[in-house]
Amino acid sequence: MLDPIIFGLMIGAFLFCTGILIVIIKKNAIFVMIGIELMLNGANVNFVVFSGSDPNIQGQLMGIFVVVLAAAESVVALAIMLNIFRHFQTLDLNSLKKLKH
Amino acid sequence: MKINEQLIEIQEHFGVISSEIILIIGSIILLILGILRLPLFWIKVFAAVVLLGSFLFAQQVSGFFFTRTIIRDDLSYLMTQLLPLVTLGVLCFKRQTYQSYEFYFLLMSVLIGSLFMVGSHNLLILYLAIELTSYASYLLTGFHFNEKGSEAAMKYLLFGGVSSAVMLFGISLLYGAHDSLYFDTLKFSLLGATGLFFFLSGLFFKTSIVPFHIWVPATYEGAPTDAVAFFSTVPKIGGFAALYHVFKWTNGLFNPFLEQLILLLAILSIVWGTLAALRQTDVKRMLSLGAVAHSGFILPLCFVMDTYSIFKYYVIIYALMNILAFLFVQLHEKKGKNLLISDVSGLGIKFPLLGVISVVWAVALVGLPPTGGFMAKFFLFSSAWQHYESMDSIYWLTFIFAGVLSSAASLYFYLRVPYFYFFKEDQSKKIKISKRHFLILTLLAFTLILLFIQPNIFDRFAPMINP
Amino acid sequence: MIEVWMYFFGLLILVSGITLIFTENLIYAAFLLALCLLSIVGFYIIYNASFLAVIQILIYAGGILILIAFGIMLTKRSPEGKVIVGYHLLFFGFLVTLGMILLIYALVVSSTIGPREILQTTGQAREIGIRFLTQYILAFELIAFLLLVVLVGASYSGKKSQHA
Amino acid sequence: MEDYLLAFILLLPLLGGIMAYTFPSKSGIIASIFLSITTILAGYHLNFVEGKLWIFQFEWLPGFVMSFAVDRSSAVLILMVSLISFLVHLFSIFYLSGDGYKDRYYLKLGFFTFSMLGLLMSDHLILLFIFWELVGFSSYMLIIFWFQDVKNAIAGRIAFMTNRIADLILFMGLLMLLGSGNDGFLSSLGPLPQNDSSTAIGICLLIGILGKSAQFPFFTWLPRAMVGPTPVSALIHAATMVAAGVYLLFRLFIVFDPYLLDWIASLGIITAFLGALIAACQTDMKAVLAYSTISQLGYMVMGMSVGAYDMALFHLWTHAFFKAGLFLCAGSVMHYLSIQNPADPTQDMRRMGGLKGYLPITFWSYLVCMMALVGLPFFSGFISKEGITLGAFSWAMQRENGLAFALPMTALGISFITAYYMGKQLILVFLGSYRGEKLLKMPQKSWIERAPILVLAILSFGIFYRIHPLGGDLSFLEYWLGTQPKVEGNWVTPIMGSSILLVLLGLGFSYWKYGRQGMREVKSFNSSRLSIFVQNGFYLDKFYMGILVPSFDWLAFKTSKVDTVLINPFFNKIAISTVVLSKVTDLFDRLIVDGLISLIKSVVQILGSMFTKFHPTRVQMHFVSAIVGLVIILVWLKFAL
Amino acid sequence: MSSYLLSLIIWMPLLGAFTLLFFNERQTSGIKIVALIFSLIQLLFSIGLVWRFDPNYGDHLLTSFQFVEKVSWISMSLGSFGSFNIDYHLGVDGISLWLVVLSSLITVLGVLASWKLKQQVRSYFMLYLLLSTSIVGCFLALDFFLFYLFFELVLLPMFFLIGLWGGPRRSYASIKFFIYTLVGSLLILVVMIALYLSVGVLDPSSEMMIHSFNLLHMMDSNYFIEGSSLAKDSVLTFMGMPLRAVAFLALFLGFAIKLPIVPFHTWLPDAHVEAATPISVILAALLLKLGGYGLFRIVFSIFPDAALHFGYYIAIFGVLAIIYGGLNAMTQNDLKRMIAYSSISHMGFVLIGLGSFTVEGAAGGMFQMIAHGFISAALFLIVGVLYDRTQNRKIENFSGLATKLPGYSFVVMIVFFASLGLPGLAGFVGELLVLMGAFNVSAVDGMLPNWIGIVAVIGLLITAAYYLWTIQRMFLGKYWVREYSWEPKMKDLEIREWLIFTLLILGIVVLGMYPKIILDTMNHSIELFIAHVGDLKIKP
Repeated sequence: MLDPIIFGLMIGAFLFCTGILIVIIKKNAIFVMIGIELMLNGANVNFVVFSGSDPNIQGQLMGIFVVVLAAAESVVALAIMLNIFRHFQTLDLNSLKKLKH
Repeated sequence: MKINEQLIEIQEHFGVISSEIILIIGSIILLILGILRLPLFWIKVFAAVVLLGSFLFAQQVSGFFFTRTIIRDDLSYLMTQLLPLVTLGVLCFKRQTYQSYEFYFLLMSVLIGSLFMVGSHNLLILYLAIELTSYASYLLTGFHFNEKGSEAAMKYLLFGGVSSAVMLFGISLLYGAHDSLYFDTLKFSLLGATGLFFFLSGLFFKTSIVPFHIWVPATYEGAPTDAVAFFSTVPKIGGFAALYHVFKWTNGLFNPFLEQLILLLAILSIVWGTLAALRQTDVKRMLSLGAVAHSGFILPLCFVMDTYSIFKYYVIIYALMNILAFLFVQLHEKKGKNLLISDVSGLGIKFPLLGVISVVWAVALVGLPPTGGFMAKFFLFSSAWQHYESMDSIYWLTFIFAGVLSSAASLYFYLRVPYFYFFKEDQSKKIKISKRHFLILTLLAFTLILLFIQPNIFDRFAPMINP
Repeated sequence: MIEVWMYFFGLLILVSGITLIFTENLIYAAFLLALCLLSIVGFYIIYNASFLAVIQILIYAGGILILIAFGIMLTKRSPEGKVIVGYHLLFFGFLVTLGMILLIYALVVSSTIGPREILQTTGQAREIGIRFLTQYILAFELIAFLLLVVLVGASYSGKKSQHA
Repeated sequence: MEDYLLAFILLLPLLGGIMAYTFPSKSGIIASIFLSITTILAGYHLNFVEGKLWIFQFEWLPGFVMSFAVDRSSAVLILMVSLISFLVHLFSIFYLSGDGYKDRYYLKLGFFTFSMLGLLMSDHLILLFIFWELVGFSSYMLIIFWFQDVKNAIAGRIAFMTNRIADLILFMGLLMLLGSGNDGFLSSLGPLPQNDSSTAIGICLLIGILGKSAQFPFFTWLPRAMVGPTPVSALIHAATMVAAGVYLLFRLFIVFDPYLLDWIASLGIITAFLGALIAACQTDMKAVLAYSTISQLGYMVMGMSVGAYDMALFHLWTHAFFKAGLFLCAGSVMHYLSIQNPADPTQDMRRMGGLKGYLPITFWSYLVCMMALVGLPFFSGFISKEGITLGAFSWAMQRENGLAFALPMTALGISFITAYYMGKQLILVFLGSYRGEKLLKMPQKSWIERAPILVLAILSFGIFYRIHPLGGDLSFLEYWLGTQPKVEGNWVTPIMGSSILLVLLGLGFSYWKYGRQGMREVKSFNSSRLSIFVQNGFYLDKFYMGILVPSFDWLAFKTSKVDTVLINPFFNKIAISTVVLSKVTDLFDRLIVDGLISLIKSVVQILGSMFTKFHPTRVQMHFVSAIVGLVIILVWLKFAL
Repeated sequence: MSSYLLSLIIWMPLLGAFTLLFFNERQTSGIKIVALIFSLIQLLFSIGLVWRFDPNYGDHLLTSFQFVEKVSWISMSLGSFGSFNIDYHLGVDGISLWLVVLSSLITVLGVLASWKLKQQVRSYFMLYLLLSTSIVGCFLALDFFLFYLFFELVLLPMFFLIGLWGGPRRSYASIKFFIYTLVGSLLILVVMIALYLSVGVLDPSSEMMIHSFNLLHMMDSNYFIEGSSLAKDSVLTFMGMPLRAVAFLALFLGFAIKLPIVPFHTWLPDAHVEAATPISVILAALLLKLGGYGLFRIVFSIFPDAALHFGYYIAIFGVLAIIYGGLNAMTQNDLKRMIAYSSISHMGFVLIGLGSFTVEGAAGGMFQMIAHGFISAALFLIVGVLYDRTQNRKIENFSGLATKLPGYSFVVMIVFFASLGLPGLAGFVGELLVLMGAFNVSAVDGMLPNWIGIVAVIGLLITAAYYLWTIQRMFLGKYWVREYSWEPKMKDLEIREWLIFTLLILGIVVLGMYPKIILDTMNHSIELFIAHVGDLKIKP
C-alpha cells in the first residue's frame, strides 16, 4: 500500500515526464501544446498533493492560477499558430526552417 | 488578523508599488487611446510620459508588503528606476511599419511583468510575473508577422512553455518541501534543492543562461529589433534581479554546491556565447549570443550577496550598451531585412561619427577602456578575485580566466562592425539616419564614456537605502 | 475505498497518458487529453481540492479543449480525413524522459517527505476567496492584467494574420 | 697644454676630413694640410712624454672613468701613424686625381686616422675597443670606396665581418676581464689570477688580436681588403690598422699567462711561414705585399710573445715605413699602367716587367724598401728583424724542450723565402722588358707622387735607427721605443751571419729562377701543382670548408684551377649556413610560431562554427538540450549532496 | 605651473586633438600645423621637465618620484565590497623621464614625417595625438589603474592608424596587433585586480581596509595585507605554483608581448610592414618601450622576489629574442620587415639587462630602449623615404643607391651602423652596459651564466651580418632599380627629411658619444631600482 502522498507525487511525475516525452517526439505544434498542458498538470497534481496537508491551501491557489495561465497560454499559442499556418500551411514543426541555425 | 485590518493595510501598501500602478493604469489608458485611433506619435509620447512618471514616482522604501508577497529593497528600487528608463530608450527606436499601439502596450506589459518579477517575494507572484513577461514577449516576437517572425515566435513560445512548465514543477516541489510559497522559508532539503533547480531553469530561461539559452539566436533573429533590444535588457535584467532575490533567500542553504553550479553555468554561458558568436554574420544574432556571454558575467553577481553595487553597475552599463548597440543596428536595417555585417562596409568614410559610435559600443561590449563596459567588467573581476581570495576556490579562478579569455575572443566579433565600417571599401552603401537619432546615439555613447570617467554618478542614481 | 478511487484514477491517467504518447491521430489525442484531465479532476477531489477540480473542468473542458480542437482544423490532414501527425526524435525523447523519471524518482519520490496527512477541511471556497482578496490580491490583479494582455495581443495577432 | 696638444693631434685629422668633405674641390690639399699639422704636433709632442704617462681622465658613463694616456711607445706610434697618414694623403692627391668621390675619400681617411690615433691614445680597454671598432669601420668604408663594383662591396663586407667576429670575441674577453674585477686601465693592468676564466679571457683577447693583425686562422681577410685604393692599403693594411693587433698584444702582454704566450708565438711563426710561402706563389703585385704583410705581422707577434716585445714594436715601426713605401710604389706602378691602358688595368706581375726605365724614382724607392724588408744590413728591417730573431733564439735557449728551436729556425728560413719573393717581384716588375703590349714613356713629373715614396724609402735606411748597422748603441728612436739593451752572447754573430746569408741566397735564387729568363714570357710560372696549392693560401679556406662539407674539399680542388679568383669558402660557408639557418628560422617563424597562433585561431573558429551549428533547426532539439542540461545538473546534485 | 607640468605634458596632444575638431577636413595644412604646434609644445614642456629635474632626488625607490600630482579621481562606495579608489597620480623619475622626452620628440618627428599625408588628415592627426597622450600617460602614471587605462588607450588609435592608413594587408595586421596586445593587457588586468585587493592601508577612522591602485604601495611589501592573495606569505597556489609567481609570470607575459619576446612576437612584423611610416616609427620607437617600461616600473618593482627567481629565464628569453630576431631579420627581403625583426632582436637586450639584476644591466636596458627609440625611428623613416618614392621596399629591387642618393645613403650608413652597435653611436652603449652587467653578474654571484653574454654577442654578429649584407645589396654596386618608372622619382632627401634625420642622427651621435647626458639623470633612479629589486638577493 503506497502512501497517498507518494502516489500523488508519482502520478504528477508521470504526467510531467509524459509531457516531456510528447513535447519532444511529436512533430505537430498542437501536440507539443498538449504535452505542455500535461507537464503543467503534472505540476498541478503536485501542488494539490502537497496542498492537501497545508492548512493555508496555497497549493490549491497556485493550481487555480496555473489553470488560468494555461488557458491564457493556449490563447497566445493559438494566435501564433494561426500566423504559422498562414505562412507555412502546416503546423509541422520540422518545416519551420526559415531562420538561420 | 481581521480581514478588515488586512484590507486597510493592503490599501495603504498600494502606494509602495506606485510606479507599477502607474504603469498598469498608463498602459490601459494607452490601449484606450489606441483604440480611439490616436496617432502613434502621441501614443509614444504618452507612453514616454507614463514611463517617466513611473520613474519619478518610484518609491524608495524597504520591507515586505501585501502580506509579504512583495518585497521592496535597494534592488527593486533600482529596477523601478532603471527598467522604465531602458524602456524609454526602446521607445526612441526608429519608426517601423509593424509598430502600433498594441506593440507599445505589450512593451509596457513586459515591463510591468519584469517589475513584478523583481518585487515578488512569493513564488506565485513570481511565476505570474514571469508568465506575463513571457506571453507578451511571445507576442512581440512575432510582430513582423512574416515567416521568420512567426517561426521565431513559435519557437520562443514552445520553448518558453516547456521551461515554464519545468519551472512550475520545481515550484511545486519547493512548495512541497517548505509548505510555503514564500522565499524566506526556504531551507535545505533534497526535495527543496531539486525543486530549486527545476525552478531555476525557468529563471535561467529568462536570463538566457546555458543550457536554457537556445531560444536566443532564433528569437532574436526573427523578432523586430526594438523588441530584441527590449528582450535583451528589460526582462533579462528583471530575471537577474529575481535571481538575486531568490539566491538571497537560498544562500547559505546550498552554498558550496550552488556556488559551484552557478559558476559552472556562468562559465559555460560565457564560453558558449563567445564561441557561438564568433562566426555569425547577422549582427543581431551576434549581439544576441554576445548577450548570452554577458549573462554569464552577470550571473555570479546575483549569487554573491555582497556585490549589490557591482551588480547594479554592471546591469546599468549592460542595459546602456545593449540599447545603444541595437539602436545602432536598427538604424542601419533595410526594411524588413536583418542587418548583416557586410551591410555596413565602407560607411565609415561618409559617417565617421557613426563609426566612432560603433567603436564605442563594440569596445564597451568587449570591456575595454575608456567605456563603462570596462568598468563593469573590472568591478566584476575584482569581486570575483576577492571571492577567489577568500574561498580559494578553483571555480572562481576559472571563471576569471574564462571571462578574460572570452573578452579577448569577443573582441574578434564585436569589433567586426566598426572594422567593416571603416576598413572595408564599398562606396555603394547608403543609409539615412535622422538628426534626432544621431543625437540619441551620441548621447548614449557619450554616457558610456562618461560612466567610465566618473562612475561615481551611480551613487546618485538609485542610491542605496542603507549604504 | 478512497484508495480504490485513487488507483482507478491513477490507472486512467496512466493509460490515457501512455496512449497519448503513441497515438498519431490528433483527434484521439484531444479526447485522450480530456480523459486524462478528467481523471486528474478525480484526483483533485480525492486530495481535497474540490474548488480547483471545478475550475479544472470549467476551464479545460470549456476552454482549452475547444482551443485545441480549433487548432486541429488548421492542421494538414491525410487523404482519409484523419489528422495524423508523425513523431521523431524518439531516441532522444525516450532517453531524456527516462533520465528524468529516474531522477525524479531518486530525488523526489524517494526523498524523505515528512509525515503528512491529507486534511479534510471544508469551506475551501470561502478560504480561497478571502485569500484572493487579501494575500494574493496582487496576483489576482496581475492575472487580470495578464488576461487583458493576452486578449489584446492574441486578437491583434489574429487580426494581422488574417489581413496581412 | 699637453692635454690640449693630444686633443689637437686626435681631432685634427677628423676635422681635416670634415673640411675636405665640405670643400670638395680642394679636398686633398686641405686634408693633407691638417695632417701635416698633426704630424708636426705629434713630433713635437714627443718632448713631453719622457718617461711618464700623460693621462687625461674623464667620466664616460656614471661611475665609469676612462682615460687617454700616452707613454713613450704610444707617442712614437702616434708619430708614425700621423706621418704615414700624411704621406698617404699626399700620395692620394696624386693617385685619386681622377676620381669623383675624393671628398668622401678624405673624410673616410681622416676618420680612419682619427680612430687609429684614438686607439693608440686610449688607456682604457673599453675606450680602446671603441676606437678599435671605429678603425674597423673606417677600414670597411675605405675598402668599399669603389663600391660601384659589387665585388669590392662583397670583399669589404667579408673583410669587415671577419674582423667583427674577432672583435666581438675580443669584446667578450674585455667584458670578462672587466667582470673579473679589473678596472680596465691599460696602464695599471696586472697579471690575472690563474684559473679557467683567465684562460678563457686570454683566448678571447688573443683571438681579437689575431683577427685584427690578420694572423693564422683569420688572415684571409687581408688579401680581400686589397680591393680598396692602394694608398689605403698602404696606410691601413700595411702600416697601421693591422699593427693595432700587435700593439694590443704589447699592451696586454702582462695579462697572458706564459703558457698561452708560447701558443701565440707558435701561431705567429706559423703565420709568418705560411704568409711567406703564399706570397712566394702570388702573381698579383698587391697580393704579394699583402701576404708579405701577414708574414711580417706573424713575425711581430712571435717576437712579442717570445719576450722581445721591444724589438717587435720596433719592427712594427720599421715595417710600417718600408711596407707603406712598397705599397705606394705598387700604387705608383699600377696607376702608371692604368693610365697607359685604362681599359685593362692589371695588377698581374706576369704582365709587367722592365718598368725601371719608365718609373726610375719608384724603382729606386722600391729597391730600398725591399732591402729593408728582406733584412739586409744598412736597412731598417735588418735591425728590427735581427732583434726578433735573436730574441727568439734566446727564448728558445731558456726552454728545456729542444723543439723550441723550431721557432727561431723557422724564422731564419722565412727570411730566405722573403728574400725570394721580394726578389722575384722586383725582377718581374722592374727588370727585364715589358711583357704586355707596347708601353709609352710618360714623364713622371709630379712630386706629389714621388715625395711620399721617397720619404718612406729614406726612412727605411738603417742609419736613422742605429748608427752601426750590425749592433752598437741605441739610436734616439730606439730609445723612444723603450728598446732593451741588446742580446749578448757568442752565438749572436753566427746567427746574424747566417741570416744575411740566407737573404742573399734567397735573392740569388729568385734571380736564378726569373732573372735569367728576364725578357721572355713567364711561362713556367706557377705551373706546378704545389705552387698552385701554395698560391691559393694552402687551400686553407678549403680546409675550413672541409670541416663543414668534406666532399666540398675535393670539388674545390678540382675547380680551383678554373676559379683563380680567391674565394673565401670558410666564411662564405658560415655566412651561407647562417643565411640558411635564418631561412629555417623564418620558416619556423611563419609556420610554427605564427602557425601555432593561426592554429589556435582556427581551432577557436572551428569550435565557433560548431557552437554556431549547435543551434538546431528543430525546436524540439532545443528542448532536448535544455532538459539534458537540467538532467546533468540534477545528476550532479544527486551525487554532490 | 611646475606642479602641473606632467599633466600639461600628457594632455597637450589631446587638447590638440580637440582643437582639430574645429577644423574642416579639407584644411589639411592647418590641421598639420596645429598638430605640429601642440606636439612642439609638449616637447617644450618635456624639455622643461628635464631642466627642472633633480637627478638625485629621494633615497628610496618609493620616494624618488618628482613633480608628483595626486588627485582623487574615482572614489566610489561599493557597499560591502568597500570603497573603490582610483587616483590621478602622476610622477616622474629618472627611468621615465627620458622616455617622456623621447616620446615627445618622436611625436614631433612623426608629425613631420606624416606631412605629406593626403587622405582623412583630420582623423589621422586626431588619432595620432590621442596616441601620443596615451603613450606619455603610460610613462607618467603612478596609479596602476591610470596606467592600465593609458595602456589600453594606446590600442584603439593604433588599431585604426594601422588599419586605415596602412598597406594592403592592413586590416589583418591591425586585428592581429589588437588581439595580441589585448590578450597581454587582459593578463595585466587580472593581476592588477589581484594586486588591488592585496594592497591596502587600514583606515583608522572606519577600521576598514582601503585598497588602492597606488603603484608605490604595491612596490612596498609593507602595504600588502596579511593573508591576501598576493602577499608575501600567501599560501594560495595555482597549478602547484605560488600565486605570487603566477601573477609575476602573467604580468611579465602581458608586458613581454608588447616588448615583444619571441614566441609572441609575430604581431610585430606584420604591424610594422602594414603600418604607414610615421606609425611604424611610433610603434617601434615608443610602443615597444611601453613593454620595457612596464617591466621596469611594474613587473620587477612589484614582484622583486619572483623576478629574482625567474631572472635567469628572463635573460634566456632575451637571448632567444636576440638570436631569433637576428636570424629572421637576415632572411627578409622586405626592408621594413627586416628592421622589424631587428627591433625584436634589440629588445632582447632589455630583458638580459633586467635579468642580470645589476645597475649596469638595468641602466643598459633603459639606455637601449632610449637609443633604440632614436635608431628605430630613423630606420623606419629610412624605409619610408624609399617607400615614398617608389611604393616599394623590397631589397632586391634596388642596387647601388649610394651613387644616386648620396645623402640618403650617408644617413643609412650612420643609422645602420648605429643599429649594429658601432661604438660612438647610441646603439653600442646600451649593449655594452647590458653585456657588462651580464658578465659582471656571472663573475660576481652567478645569477647569469657566461653563456648568456656570449650568445648575446653572437647576436651582435648576426646583426652586423644582415645590415652589412643589406648595405651591400641595396646601396653598393651598380645603380639599378627594378622599375623604369621609378627612375625620375629617385631624388635625394628633401629639406623636411633632412630636418628629421638630422635631429635623429644628432641624438644618436650625442647619445653614443656622451651617454652620460642621460645616464646621469637616470643612474640614481636605476640604482634605487636595483637596490629595491635586488635587496632580496641573498648571497650564498
